[in-house]
Amino acid sequence: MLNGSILSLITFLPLAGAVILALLPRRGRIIQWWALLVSLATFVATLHLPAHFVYGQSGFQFVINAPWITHPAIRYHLGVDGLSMWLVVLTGFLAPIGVLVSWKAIENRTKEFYFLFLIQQTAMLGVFVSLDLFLYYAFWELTLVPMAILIAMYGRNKGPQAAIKFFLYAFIPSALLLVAILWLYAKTGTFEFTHLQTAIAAGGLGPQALFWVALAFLVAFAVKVPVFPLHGWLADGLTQAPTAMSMVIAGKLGLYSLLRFNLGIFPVQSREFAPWMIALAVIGIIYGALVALVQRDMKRLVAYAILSQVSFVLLGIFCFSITGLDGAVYQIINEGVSGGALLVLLGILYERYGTFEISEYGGLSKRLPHMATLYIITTLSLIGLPILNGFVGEFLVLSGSFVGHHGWVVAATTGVILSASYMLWFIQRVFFGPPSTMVEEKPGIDVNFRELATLWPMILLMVVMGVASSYWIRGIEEGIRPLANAPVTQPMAQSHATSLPTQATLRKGRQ
Amino acid sequence: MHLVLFFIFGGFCVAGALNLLLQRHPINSALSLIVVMTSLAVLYLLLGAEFLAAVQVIVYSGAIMVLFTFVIMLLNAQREERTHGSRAAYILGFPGAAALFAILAFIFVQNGKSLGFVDLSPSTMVGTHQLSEVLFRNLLLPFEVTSVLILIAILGAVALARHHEPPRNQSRPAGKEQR
Amino acid sequence: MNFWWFLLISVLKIAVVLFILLTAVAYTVLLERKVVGRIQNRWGPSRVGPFGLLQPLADGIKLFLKEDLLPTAVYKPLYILAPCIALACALTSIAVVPFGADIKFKGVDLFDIANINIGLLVILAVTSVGVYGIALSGWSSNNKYSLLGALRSSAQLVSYELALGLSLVGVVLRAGSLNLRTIVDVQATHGALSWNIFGGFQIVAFFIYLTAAYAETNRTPFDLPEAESELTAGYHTEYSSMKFAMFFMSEYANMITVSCVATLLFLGGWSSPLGHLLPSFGPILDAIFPVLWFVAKVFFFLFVYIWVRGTLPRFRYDQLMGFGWKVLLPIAIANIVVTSLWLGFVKPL
Amino acid sequence: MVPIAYYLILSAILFSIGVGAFLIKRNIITIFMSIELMLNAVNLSFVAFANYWNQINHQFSGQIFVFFVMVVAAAEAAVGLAIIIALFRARKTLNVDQVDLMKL
Amino acid sequence: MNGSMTVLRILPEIIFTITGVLIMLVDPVMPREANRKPLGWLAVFGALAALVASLYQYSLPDGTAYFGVVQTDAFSVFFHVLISGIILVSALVALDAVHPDTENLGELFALISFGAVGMLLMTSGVELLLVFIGLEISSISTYILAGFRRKTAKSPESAIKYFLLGSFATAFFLYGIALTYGATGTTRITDIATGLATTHDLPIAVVGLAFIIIGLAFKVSAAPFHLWTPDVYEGAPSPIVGLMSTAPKAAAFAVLLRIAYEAFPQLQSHWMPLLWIIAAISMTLGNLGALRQKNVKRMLAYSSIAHAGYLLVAFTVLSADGVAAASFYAVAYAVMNVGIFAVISHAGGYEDRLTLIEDYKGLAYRSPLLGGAMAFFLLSLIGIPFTGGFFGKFYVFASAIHAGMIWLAIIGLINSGIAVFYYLRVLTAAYTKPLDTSPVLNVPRASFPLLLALFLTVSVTLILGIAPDRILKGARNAAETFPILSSQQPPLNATPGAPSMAELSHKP
Repeated sequence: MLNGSILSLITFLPLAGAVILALLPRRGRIIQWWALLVSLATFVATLHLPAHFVYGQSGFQFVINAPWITHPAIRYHLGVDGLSMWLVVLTGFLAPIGVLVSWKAIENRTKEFYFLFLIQQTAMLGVFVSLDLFLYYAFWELTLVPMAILIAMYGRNKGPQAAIKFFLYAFIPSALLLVAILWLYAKTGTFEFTHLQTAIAAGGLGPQALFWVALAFLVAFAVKVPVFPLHGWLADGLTQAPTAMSMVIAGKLGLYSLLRFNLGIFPVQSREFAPWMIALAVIGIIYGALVALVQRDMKRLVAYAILSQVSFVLLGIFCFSITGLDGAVYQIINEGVSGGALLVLLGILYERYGTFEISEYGGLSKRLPHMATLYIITTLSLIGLPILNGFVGEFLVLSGSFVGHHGWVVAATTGVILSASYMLWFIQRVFFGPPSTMVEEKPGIDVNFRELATLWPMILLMVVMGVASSYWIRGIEEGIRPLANAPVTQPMAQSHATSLPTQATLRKGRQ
Repeated sequence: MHLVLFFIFGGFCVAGALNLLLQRHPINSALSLIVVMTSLAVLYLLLGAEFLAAVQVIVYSGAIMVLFTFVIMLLNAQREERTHGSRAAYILGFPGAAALFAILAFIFVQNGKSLGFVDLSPSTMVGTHQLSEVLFRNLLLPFEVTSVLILIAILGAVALARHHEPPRNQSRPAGKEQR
Repeated sequence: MNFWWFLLISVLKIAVVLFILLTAVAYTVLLERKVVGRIQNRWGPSRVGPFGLLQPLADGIKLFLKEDLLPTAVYKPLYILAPCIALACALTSIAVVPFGADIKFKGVDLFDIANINIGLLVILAVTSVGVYGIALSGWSSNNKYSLLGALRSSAQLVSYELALGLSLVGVVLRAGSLNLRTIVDVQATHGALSWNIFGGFQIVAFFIYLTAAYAETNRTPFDLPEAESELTAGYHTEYSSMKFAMFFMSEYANMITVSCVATLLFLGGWSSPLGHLLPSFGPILDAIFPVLWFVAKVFFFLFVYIWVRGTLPRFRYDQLMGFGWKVLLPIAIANIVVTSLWLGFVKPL
Repeated sequence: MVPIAYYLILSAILFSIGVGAFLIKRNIITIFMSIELMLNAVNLSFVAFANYWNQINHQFSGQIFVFFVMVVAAAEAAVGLAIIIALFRARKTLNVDQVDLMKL
Repeated sequence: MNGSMTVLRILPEIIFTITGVLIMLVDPVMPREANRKPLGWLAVFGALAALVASLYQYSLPDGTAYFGVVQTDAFSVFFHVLISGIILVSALVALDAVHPDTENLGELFALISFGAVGMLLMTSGVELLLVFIGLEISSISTYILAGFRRKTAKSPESAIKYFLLGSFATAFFLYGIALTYGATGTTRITDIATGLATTHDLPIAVVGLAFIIIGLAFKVSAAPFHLWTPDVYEGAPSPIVGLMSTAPKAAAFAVLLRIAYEAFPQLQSHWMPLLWIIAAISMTLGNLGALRQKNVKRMLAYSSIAHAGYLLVAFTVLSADGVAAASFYAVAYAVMNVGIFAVISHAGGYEDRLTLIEDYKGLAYRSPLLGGAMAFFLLSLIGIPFTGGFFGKFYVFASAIHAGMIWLAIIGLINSGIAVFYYLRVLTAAYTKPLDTSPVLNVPRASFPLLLALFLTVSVTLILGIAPDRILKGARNAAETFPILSSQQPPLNATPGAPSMAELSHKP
């Protein structure tokens, strides 16, 4: 009974909260508290999903399927599977953290901030749970708006430019995505994910046209990820955005969409793209790491680190092995948790010293030992130290992709090494060595209770995910199995026989 | 006979129109236009539309063009000077008009045969009675609606051309001083 | 109907009518001078010929022989064109005026130059074009008095033409035709009783028409365009000799046309006031009597013109415009409404 | 007998001249007059077509159209000239090239 | 013919006429110093009554009145409702934006009401004569309104440009009618199709149609006939721009639809490519033009050109879907445009205090409500989901793609991508911190009529974006009044489920 409406509840709880928030008075911290309450409630609601998820059952669960617009046939169709469930939970988890981290950072115009923040939550949750392509697209586009406005209004001095850049980068490929969606609809008469899968698997649509449609999907998602040559917005966007937004700006939305829709709807075409994507992924890993190495601004450093990280995920995705895909999804969650934690930490640091220049810092560990500890744990998680979550993901990705693509994987491994070097060097420069003049002058307070409350859950999660990964993996595997090549090493050549649907899609179609 | 009249007055029309185009002073253009309009009235007669011919003279020559000349005099419009913009207009205007004419003339010449000849037999003459029957029965609504149009025109012309009154709140203290 | 007969008779008719009209113009001038003289308690012209009857001739000769001045600053083409337009329009409109009974010779009407279905509209059309003569003369003279006079006259003409046209609608409604002969025929049944002014209940329209027509012809009390005291001579300040004479003639020709139209539309045209009370006097007299009736009625109107001029002072300009728009126009519209109601619900006489 | 096409071609000539004048003339009043010329050209073709259709099926609504066009033209003239007067008061010019506060 | 029914078919027009006449009668009776606001309220209530009357017209059976001159059917009533709604909101906006002391407020509202009569008649007229007169009524009243701000130099300039080019277009429209009449012998839209079937003079009809399209393209400011738009929008008073960029355009689009689909269905092969080209050029020129504008109103003018292009995309589709999409888009565009001009005219005032995009810096700080509304409408113009603009674009492009015109859809979508640039400039300006000298700090508090107007527009935009079903159904019913569309191909969604092979097999 609750299972039937839980997804609607999760998705629209933040929106309802936002509407009420708009009516609250701007007095004291009422607005912050309310936002926190709403986001916590949302998080609690998302926990319902793993609690009631039936493992071992393929297909979508917690489904709601009601007509929305009769003509064209758009349905209000929500549902999660193992792939999206954890992402929903992750989004719910990051929401209260986002509120807490903005607690002090956002002093003015709080109402507008939290209003948009909550709408952003709804949009992101909507992306993860929508199974109607149209509904999905609507949420997908909606994610851009609050993000752009928040970057413009609350970003650093160059906020507006960064916002425009971000918006345009994301919006224009989305237009192509819309064309593709509409074309699919025109040909098949449905927007529904599962129906589309069946229809395309059944053949009848020209392979030539499908190639272009799939490419449109791919480009739209790739920009949002971002994939290597399309990452132009990332550094600026991430640097300018307020912390709560930079936590969610990259990664999971695009990667999830790639997995769900590109691989889900166009299995054949995705395999055609795969060699290119793997190449781009590896280039991205190395390029991102190298560029991160020479950054002077912390946030830009993190931005390129994220580019490197998401490229890793990409590598996992496009090897089409179950292990690799497992690792990819796991890595998406890791990126959310660890990357998020790092950004929170940067935000905390910025609140104290007001700069992201690495060269201004030095020898902080003596003054702020707690903070240094947190930084180090997070960094270790990011560079993939065993028993922390990053290790599991990276390992799965590399081992999963190694089978088919030795050369590329070897190259990617250098990325792992590079990531260790830039992260550790960054820690070294900021926290160790002689204290810089700025650190001398400004006393700086160590982590306070609110910040601890923000960060400890994340640290805890890193450890738990590093140790008890199977708890997550079993759900994920359920979700990604249809996407993978069923026999782990299916020769690529076979998938070029376009008229024959792959086994995976056939299985989907029978449901 | 009719053909001769057509060529005479058609020639007047074209000459007047060209003169409108070529004259540099607005008043000359206005007079050429009056010539065109009056000649058109004669052509209407040749087409069996006597009522329209009279109305053409009354409305166009007698009212609209009077307004034009009136405004030209009121504003003391001068010869138009050649400006930078006019050269561009020549480049655009002549070919545009010529192309337009070419298209129209082409289709009319092509379909000229099927259109036949002007017929002025009594059965095809349109008298005021026949006109009014159509006008006040079949087209009653458009006719009534023109009243709204005219109302708007009056309202707008008055609103636009009226001199500015001094703002009301300023005129009040002045009145007090006089008292 | 033989074409050549038609041509011959038409040319003859035109010649005769033009001659009579121009003579009438000349003698209306004399009449005006005489009557106004008497109203102002003086003699008027009395030296040239018996009772000054040759005065118009003398005036004509004088104007014709005077030097034709062409001021340097004028815009020549229009300056010359303007009086021609004025006179031409004034003379043209008489072409559709029927001045006698419907008698044909060899299939051609004798007592009008052209009998057309929309005669009334033609008169309106031609008079409405006449304004250009005044407007252009004022503008081309390049003189501020002239320009002001011309502006005044165009504004005045446009404003009063509306009331004038509307005042005629009642008449047209009653006759159901725009043909002047039909309009007269409708009024001819019971003599004066069925004249539009009485039997047609168009007395209001009649006065509107008269007022508006006075304004149309720029006559007192609406002679603002040439108000001597403020604008020297208005639009024809710069004109002299024959060109001036043309304006002069056009003004009086217009007066005559207006009188003819008033006669036709309101006073039953050539029909006798006694209607069928008068017996028929044989074909020739039956043809001549209507013409006499017509001339008598026109003369009456001309006299009224002069009478009014001798009696009433001039309007102020804003009064004139206000009167036209705020008084005459509403009354004319009301008249149309009442007339159509009356025609619709009460049997017309 | 005059072919109807002659009238139509005449109207096309007038219309084209009107269009040309609209594009070429620089004085606003003259430009407006060229629009009137275009309307007159249209009227001529209406009347010519009315004659044609009157021969065929006694249908002459073209003439009535002309009547309405005249009414509309009168209304347009009143408004247009009022606008011109307002413009002249504001700008003291009638040249379109000088009416350029706003550039395209 | 039932007498009362006859009147009911033009009921909204009658209401607007009466409103206008009432305003004109009351205006001179009021003392000179009196506040003219009540006249505005009179117009508002008149528009409201007309809106109700238009909605009521849905209950009438389809049919004609006045000897077949007007026709009320789902199509005309749809546009009646739209136009009455626009007038209602515009009157509300004008109520406070125009200073009651300085301007001829009574005349303004009378003109708005009378203009509405013309627009309504354009949508319901099936006699070209009536359409022409309606067009002239709406055009002339907007010419006058454009020049209403006589104290500035720009307003008469915009009026004269609008007037000259508009009359020029009218002449073309009229010539088109004349040629059509010549070729078919009728000016009744419903009879033209039969006339075309038997005509000997098809080329004349083709040229006539081309001229009609040119004339109407001017009126809807589609490129390359758009040159007047930016100047007119810049110079005209803002509350009026909101009106004249929507209502007359919607009416002109209705006429275009009716003429194209009801009168000239046989000539599809001729007008389709023409409209295709116009649509493509309009979108492109409109968006490129908007990119380099600094003035907000000019920018919106170019954007309206682009939107006309999007709308024309749906025209070329030749199906009930396309017409429905066009009608729907007209509604969406009208609502958001009226809304954004409500914000602009309140922020900038009648005197246009805020002209440049920069001037809007900090609007959201000065007045979160206005800033938020502006952002919302801009997002809708961009086409962000859950706004009317999104569904408008969606339906337009969906129908285009369904009809196999993928290139046009791609051009359109690339354009809507470009459009984001300039909309975002305004949006970011509104959300950047104002300087102490920013003119935006003088923006007055939102007044009650404005709040009402914003509430109406925002909620309708949201309804269009979240639950467009009813309105789309209305648009679809409207589309199906055209005989050639009524029994065409089955709707897009044959069955919500796996499509049959037969359906899949018909490829482009």
